[in-house]
Amino acid sequence: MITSILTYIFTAITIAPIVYILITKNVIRAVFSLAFSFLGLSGLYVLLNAEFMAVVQLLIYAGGIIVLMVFGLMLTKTTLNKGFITQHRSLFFGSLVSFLLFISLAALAAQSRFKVGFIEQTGDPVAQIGQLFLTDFIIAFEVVAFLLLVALVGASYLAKKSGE
Amino acid sequence: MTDSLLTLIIFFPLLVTVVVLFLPNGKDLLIKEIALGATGVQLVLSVILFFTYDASLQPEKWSNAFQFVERAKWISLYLGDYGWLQIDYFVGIDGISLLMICLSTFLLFVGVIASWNLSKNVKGYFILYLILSTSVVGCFAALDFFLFYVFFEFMLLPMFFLIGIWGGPRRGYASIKFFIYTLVGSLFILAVMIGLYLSVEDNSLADQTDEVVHSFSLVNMMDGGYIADGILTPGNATEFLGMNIRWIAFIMLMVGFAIKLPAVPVHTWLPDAHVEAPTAISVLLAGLLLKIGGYGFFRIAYGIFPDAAVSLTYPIAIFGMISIVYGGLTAMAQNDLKRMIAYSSVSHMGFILLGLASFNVQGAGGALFQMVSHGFISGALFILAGVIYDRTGDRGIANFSGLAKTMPVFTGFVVVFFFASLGLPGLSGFVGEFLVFLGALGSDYLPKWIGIVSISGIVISAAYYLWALQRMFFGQFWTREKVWEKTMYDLTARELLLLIPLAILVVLLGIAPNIILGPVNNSIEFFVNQCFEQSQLYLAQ
Amino acid sequence: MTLLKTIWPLIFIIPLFSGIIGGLNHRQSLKLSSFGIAFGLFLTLILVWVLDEPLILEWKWLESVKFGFSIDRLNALLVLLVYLITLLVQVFSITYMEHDPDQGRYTAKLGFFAFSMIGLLMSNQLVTLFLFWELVGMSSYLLIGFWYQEAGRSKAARQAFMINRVADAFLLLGVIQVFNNGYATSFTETLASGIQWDGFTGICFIIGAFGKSAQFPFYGWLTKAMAGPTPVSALIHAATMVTAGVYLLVRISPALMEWNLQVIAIGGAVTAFMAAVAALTQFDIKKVLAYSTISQLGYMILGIGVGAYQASVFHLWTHAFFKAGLFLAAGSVIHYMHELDTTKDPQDMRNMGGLQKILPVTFYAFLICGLALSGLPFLSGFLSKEGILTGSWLWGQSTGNYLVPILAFCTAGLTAFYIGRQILLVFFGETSFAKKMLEPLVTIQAPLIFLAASSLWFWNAINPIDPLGWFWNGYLFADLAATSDQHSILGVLIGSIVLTLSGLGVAYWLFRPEAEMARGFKKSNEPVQLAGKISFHGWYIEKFYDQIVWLFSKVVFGAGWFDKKIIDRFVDGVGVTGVVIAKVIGWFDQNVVDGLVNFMASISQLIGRFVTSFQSPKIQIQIGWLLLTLLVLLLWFQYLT
Amino acid sequence: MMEFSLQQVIEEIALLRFEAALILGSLILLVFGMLSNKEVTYKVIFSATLLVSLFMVDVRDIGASATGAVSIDALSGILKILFAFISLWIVFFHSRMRRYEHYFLLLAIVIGSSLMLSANHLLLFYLAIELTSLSSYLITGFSFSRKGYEAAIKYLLFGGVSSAIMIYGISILYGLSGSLSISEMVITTQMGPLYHVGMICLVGGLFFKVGLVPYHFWVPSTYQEAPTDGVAILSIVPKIAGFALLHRLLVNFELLSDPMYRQIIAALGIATVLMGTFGALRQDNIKRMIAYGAIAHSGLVLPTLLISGEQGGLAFIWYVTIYAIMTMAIFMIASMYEDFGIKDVKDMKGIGIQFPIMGTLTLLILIAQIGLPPTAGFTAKFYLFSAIWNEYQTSGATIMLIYLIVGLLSVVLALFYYLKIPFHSFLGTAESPYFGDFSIISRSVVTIFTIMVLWIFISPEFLNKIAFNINFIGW
Amino acid sequence: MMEMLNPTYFVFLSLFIFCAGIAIVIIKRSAIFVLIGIELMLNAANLNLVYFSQFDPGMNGLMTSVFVVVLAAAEVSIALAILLNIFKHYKITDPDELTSLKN
Repeated sequence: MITSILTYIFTAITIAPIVYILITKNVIRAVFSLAFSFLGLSGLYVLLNAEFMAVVQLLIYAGGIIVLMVFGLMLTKTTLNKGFITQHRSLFFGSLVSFLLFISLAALAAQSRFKVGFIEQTGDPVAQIGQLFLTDFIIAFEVVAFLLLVALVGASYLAKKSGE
Repeated sequence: MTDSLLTLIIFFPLLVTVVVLFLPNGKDLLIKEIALGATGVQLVLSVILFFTYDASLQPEKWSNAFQFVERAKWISLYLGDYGWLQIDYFVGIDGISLLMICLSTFLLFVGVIASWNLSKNVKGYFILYLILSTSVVGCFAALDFFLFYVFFEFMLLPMFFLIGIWGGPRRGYASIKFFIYTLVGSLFILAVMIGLYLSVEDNSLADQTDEVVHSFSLVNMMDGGYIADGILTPGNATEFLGMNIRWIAFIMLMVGFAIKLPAVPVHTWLPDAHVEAPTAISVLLAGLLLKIGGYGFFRIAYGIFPDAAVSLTYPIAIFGMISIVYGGLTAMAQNDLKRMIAYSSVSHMGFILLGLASFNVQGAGGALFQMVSHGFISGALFILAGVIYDRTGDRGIANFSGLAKTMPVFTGFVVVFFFASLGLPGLSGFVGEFLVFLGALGSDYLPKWIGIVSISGIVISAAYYLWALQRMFFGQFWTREKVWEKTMYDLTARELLLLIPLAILVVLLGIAPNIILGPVNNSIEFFVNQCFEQSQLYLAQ
Repeated sequence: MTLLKTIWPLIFIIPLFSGIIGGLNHRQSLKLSSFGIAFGLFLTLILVWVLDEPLILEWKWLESVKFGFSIDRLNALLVLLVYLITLLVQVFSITYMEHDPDQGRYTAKLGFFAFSMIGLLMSNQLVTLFLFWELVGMSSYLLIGFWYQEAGRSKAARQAFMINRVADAFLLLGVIQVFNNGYATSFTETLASGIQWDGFTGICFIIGAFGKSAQFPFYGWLTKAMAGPTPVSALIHAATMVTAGVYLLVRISPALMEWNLQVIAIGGAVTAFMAAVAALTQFDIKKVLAYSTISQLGYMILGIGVGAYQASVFHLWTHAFFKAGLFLAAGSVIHYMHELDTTKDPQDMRNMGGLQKILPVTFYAFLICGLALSGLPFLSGFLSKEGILTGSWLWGQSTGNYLVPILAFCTAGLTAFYIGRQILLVFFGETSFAKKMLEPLVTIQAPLIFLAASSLWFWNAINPIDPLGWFWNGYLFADLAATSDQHSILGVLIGSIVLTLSGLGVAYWLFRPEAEMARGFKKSNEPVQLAGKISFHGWYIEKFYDQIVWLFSKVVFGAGWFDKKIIDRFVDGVGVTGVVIAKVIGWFDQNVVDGLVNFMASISQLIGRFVTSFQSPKIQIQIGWLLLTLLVLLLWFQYLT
Repeated sequence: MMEFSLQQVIEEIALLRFEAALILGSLILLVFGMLSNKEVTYKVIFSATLLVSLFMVDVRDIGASATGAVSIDALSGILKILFAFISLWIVFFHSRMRRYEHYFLLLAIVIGSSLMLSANHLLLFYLAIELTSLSSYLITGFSFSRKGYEAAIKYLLFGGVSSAIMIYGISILYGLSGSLSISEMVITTQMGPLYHVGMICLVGGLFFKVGLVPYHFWVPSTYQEAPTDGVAILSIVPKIAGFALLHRLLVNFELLSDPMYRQIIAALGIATVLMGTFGALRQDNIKRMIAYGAIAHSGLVLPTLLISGEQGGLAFIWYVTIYAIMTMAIFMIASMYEDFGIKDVKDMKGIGIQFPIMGTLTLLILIAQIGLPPTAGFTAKFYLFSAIWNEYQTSGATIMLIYLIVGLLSVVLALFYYLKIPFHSFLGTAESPYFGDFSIISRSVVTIFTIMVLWIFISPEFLNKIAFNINFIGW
Repeated sequence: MMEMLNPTYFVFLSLFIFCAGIAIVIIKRSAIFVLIGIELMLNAANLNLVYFSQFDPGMNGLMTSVFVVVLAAAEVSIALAILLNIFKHYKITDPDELTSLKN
């Protein structure tokens, strides 16, 4: 029961900022409301037995990506009087497409049967995750490491060029 | 030596091309000499071919009708449900291709001399030229449809550039037009080729005997090696637009080759291409490339679809007749000497259609002879037109008058070749026309009036040639631009060197046509008989 | 036989050689080649002498077509004639062409002509005949257009050749018919087989022969042929080439059907009459002779048609002499007219008159030959014409068709009249040229004298009124003499003499020097009344040709236009290719390079623009399209599964 | 919980030794890059890495790792060889002072692509695609021009959305099946229609990689603006890998047995061919035109995936090999013209006359691109069309016939846009002569490619053997 | 741990987030907004993965979502690096004003 209530609360925390982002034209506000949304999402993750993921969400998204975006905004701010206000375009087209997608996907989802069957969790999930990183997901782990290296090298090189 | 003689003839210029490719840019004269040598070797080899050809061979089937046969597996591919696909390097000649090859090598040799004055990008020119010579000869020798098609396509691009780069002021237009027309024609041929290869079976070279082997061998196609239910197998009742599929295929081939030939009404690329092409290329265009259309009729359209050919003699003959008369009439309306000659080619190529349509030995022999003779005559005519163009940069018939005064020798040659082209007996042009008329009027398949109307072609051709002669060469000496009067000198030694052999050949063939028709007579007879027998066989199915 | 086989090729080839040799040597070419021709003449005499059995030579030309010659008495004699006239003409030309820088070319062409003509006469196979037939036509073309720098002459040459070519096409058709119908393909075999050809084939041959022999409706070319040098006219367009048609018909007449022969007879008669009428009013000295030639050829053709081909051959023979004589004489007149006064047209009879005193030898030669033409007794022309008239009369009697004999007789009278007129107008009356000139060199005189002399009867027959008494008759037609009996009939004899005399008389009455018409002649113009106009314009045959040519040219330019505007565009307009070319035509002239881009753009205008319209440069629109497509796919799935 | 074993890890790494070698090489490159300033050093290490890794491939080494993350078949072995072989030629591009990062990223693309070939787990699949994508975005930006950055950001945004859609699809599939392993995922019809959504989204990610409609939007601008050697890699390696992976998906999920999928995929393929062909007609920029041509090529490779049996596999191997060779050649040529400052077709006037050999090589390569004899491009198209025709004959699906017709049409139209280049370069007249000359190395390399293209046409046995030696079971 | 929530609840929730991301990507003019949209789409996927991972003993979904987050970060960093350059050259960051690459 509590879980349900918490779920609804966190859902609200997630959805409300998203709706605000949809409406607002202010970029900086949108970025910060995105942080709130992520907060709600990590709450949901906790409810879904994914504490590790909730932490990651908070650390990387709220702590990393959002900050990165804010920095980006600062560095590319055009003019003061224009501020962080942006415009909407293809409003009708965009809403139509996304709305229709939502409707049709929802209709399909309602007919679908997902593979849900409760299983008993054994042991510490976080420890399990750590183990998985180095066993089943060792390849992915190494690949993502290399990927980050690539991103690092490339992005820094590009950024260096922009500084020149 | 004779084992690989054909291959040598075909690929020798290509070998030389590689040599030329690595020569430095400046050595124009050397390149010309090399090209001359290469085509000269080709010519000598083809003369050897001519004399070692066994004229007495009397084949019973197409499979033993060819000499100097070389065959090697090229591409062999397993296509699952379809069995094996087999492409061979398969060359060989019978009388028909023998003559065509000899004609080609001769004209290619002449063409090199004709382009001796060239100074713009000599290396590129001769590389293209040599590639062209390989593909032309290869086309005439190929007995594998795929190989034929490859050579056929291969011709397109060198020609495109030879016209497009070294041509006259409207070369871009002409080359594109040439390219597009020929390409469209070749697409028709491609479609039929694929249909044919799906419908035939040929196990002669295959290791796998338990599977169906589809091969592109023309010989097998001509001998009727069809599988039971192929799309183009005789007796297949598939209809399209109310016509049997074989008929459709034949018509597609006819259209494809008629564009190359060219026959009215798909001839309009020819005048433009001729007018814009440089002299030597005009010579080749008229002398060889058109003949590939005619050769295609012989070897492919008639050889493989005799049943359709027999049934469609009437329209083919009518198109031939229209080409003869209409081409002549349009030639008369031209103001450009080269254009006139080009249209006269259209007219003369009509004889090939008419001769083939008559479906007898005389007609076929006439068509073949016409191809050879037109090769020489039109070659010479384009060289002559090129002479004036060299001197003045103009070819307008109305821009000159009385050239006989300043250029008597030139005029003499013009008279000889004009008369040869208008079919004066004693010169080679007459023989082909005579045989074609003999065939057309004696044909069991054609009504007389087609032949009779076509005979008016000889009057029309006389009309435009003599009119041009009168306007350009007779009368008081006059040129539109005063400057030209000074540049009007008579033939140079090089031009004489070009024209005298051609003139000798034209006279020789006119007096004694049997020196070339004799050796190939068996082939022509066999061609006609085989077409006839097979058509009866196929039609019965 | 061995002798024959040795000299035959020589006879055949000598003219060609003498032509080539003559052609190489510029100044002396005519003289040199004359020796060659003389040698050939000598050989031909031997040939005629020794020839007994026909000699047939054949070899394979094509697999199914033979090439062959035969030499029998008829063509041996005609070859002799060709040699003889050629020699005379060459000798005559030595002076006539003295100042022409192109003498060498002239000689070469003459030699080439003689070669072709001899080949024609010797041909046995029809294909061979056609070959030389065309070569003769070509050499005639070259000789008519000898003075190519004068546009009118080269044009006349072309027209003459074209008219011939039309007829030749029919001849070719006839030859092909013979092949395809399985008839014998040589004269000797045709004669031996006795098979009759079908009428169509016969008509084709007849048209061919009519063309070469300048019969209606082809006779117009002969007047145009007068543009050539006058000796050439004498040789080709009077004595030899034009008789080729006659010769051909003589050869094939056994194979022709009855109605074919009627066509020949009527055609010949009509031509004879028409040409005689046309000759009445001409001003040009050569034109009179040209029409006269046409008329006489009509006689010969007529003779064949009525079955009197012996007489036709005889007339061919005699006509060759006196007409050549007339032409050479006219040539002499023209030559001296030209030397006397270069400003006036040397061929116009209105500028002449009284030349009798200035050119006495020419005058007498012309007189004798002219009277021979008119058919006065004791001259050769009378004899041969008598034979034809008799034949036509007998034919008229047997068929009941008197049109032919009536026309023939009328022509006889008209002939006498126009030649009388010509003689009177040219040689009698006052001369405007004061000085008297000696007639020059032997080269001019000798041929004239020879030809005039040979126009007397006794060279041909002892009996001056019996055409079958021709010396060569027995030689040529020994086997036929018994079957046909065409000795002259008294009525015909008297009738023709009366007509001739009255024709001459009327001519004298009208054109005697003191007569009104003779005096007014010098200032006369083209006739204005209808009959005169018809005559003067040669029955408007040239107008007729012009109409045809006009029509033809319309067709030609129509075709040219059609090709450029319709076919090119139509073909181009079919399919994708077409659009390409059509666009190319539009753009290329301005900008060759952009054309390619442009026409591609136009092909793909609809599709291409549609396609790339998705390719908005705006990234979000692109994403939108992507998502929209996915949406469509989803919906598709939703509804279809 | 899985049994942990070091042995497993080593085995897994052993299966990926090609990628491992490349990663190692790229790290060495990074190290040396910081030490050395000479481009030659980078090039040497780059090529050495590829060469060494070439020896790491063993076609006979087939199998899946114990964790199920990686699975290798003969096809992936062959394609890895092809990748390494083709990428080697990058060093012969004439370049203006490239930094080591450039080569490092090129290697990263190759690594990502070969990982794609080996991926059996959807996570690894996603990671491999993202690795390729991220390196591609970066390489696009490495042209350091205004338009280059513009192309890069567009590429990135488009790619971001595509990958987000793909991972969303993966998540749906995960929800439905409870597994992320391609070979283990069990699909049943009871799952309901959402399964199709997941599948479309997943396949869409690969469509993005190979540039098929509707994921083709990024191709023209990226190809136009990215550094040419980068595009050369980009247009060959990830694309071929994408097709191979797409094939694996289609086979494992048995999508091909569903006529609906066949139809949709074929329809999208036809749309791609048309889009590429008609789009190319309007282009003047050489690289953009080639880009549209590449889109059309993608559309032509697609049907081979729909054709099961040897014919399809053969056509695929042929087409991608020839495509790789001629595309590498055409971009090398494009970069050589770029050195002359030529970016537009219209700038090429008369260059073929001044440099006839170069012009001829260009022409031959373009003929191969069009698919005319005497080039291997013709053979490839020939096999392709034969296979399509056969498929039409056996299945009777009209869409295959349409595919065939559209394919032939694209050949005809390709003639027009590709031949614009030789048309201008030979038939046009230069306003002023071009200064300088093409570097001899680039010329020789292009010559080698041209000879390859001609030689394979004349003697196709070699490729046929390779194609036949692959076990086509499952194709 | 607690009672199972209806799976469609989370699926709908993630679907909403996903579609909202799409709407943002298409509608907003700023590049940052587009990035936000992409992040939302990724988070929608993550939510699904995490939710369904509960029923998977291998925890594949959870692991995947961790990697997705990492990748998202990498992507944003690259995007910003490029954006900085774009800003330097164009003085704008709105992607729909970048229209120099036309057909």
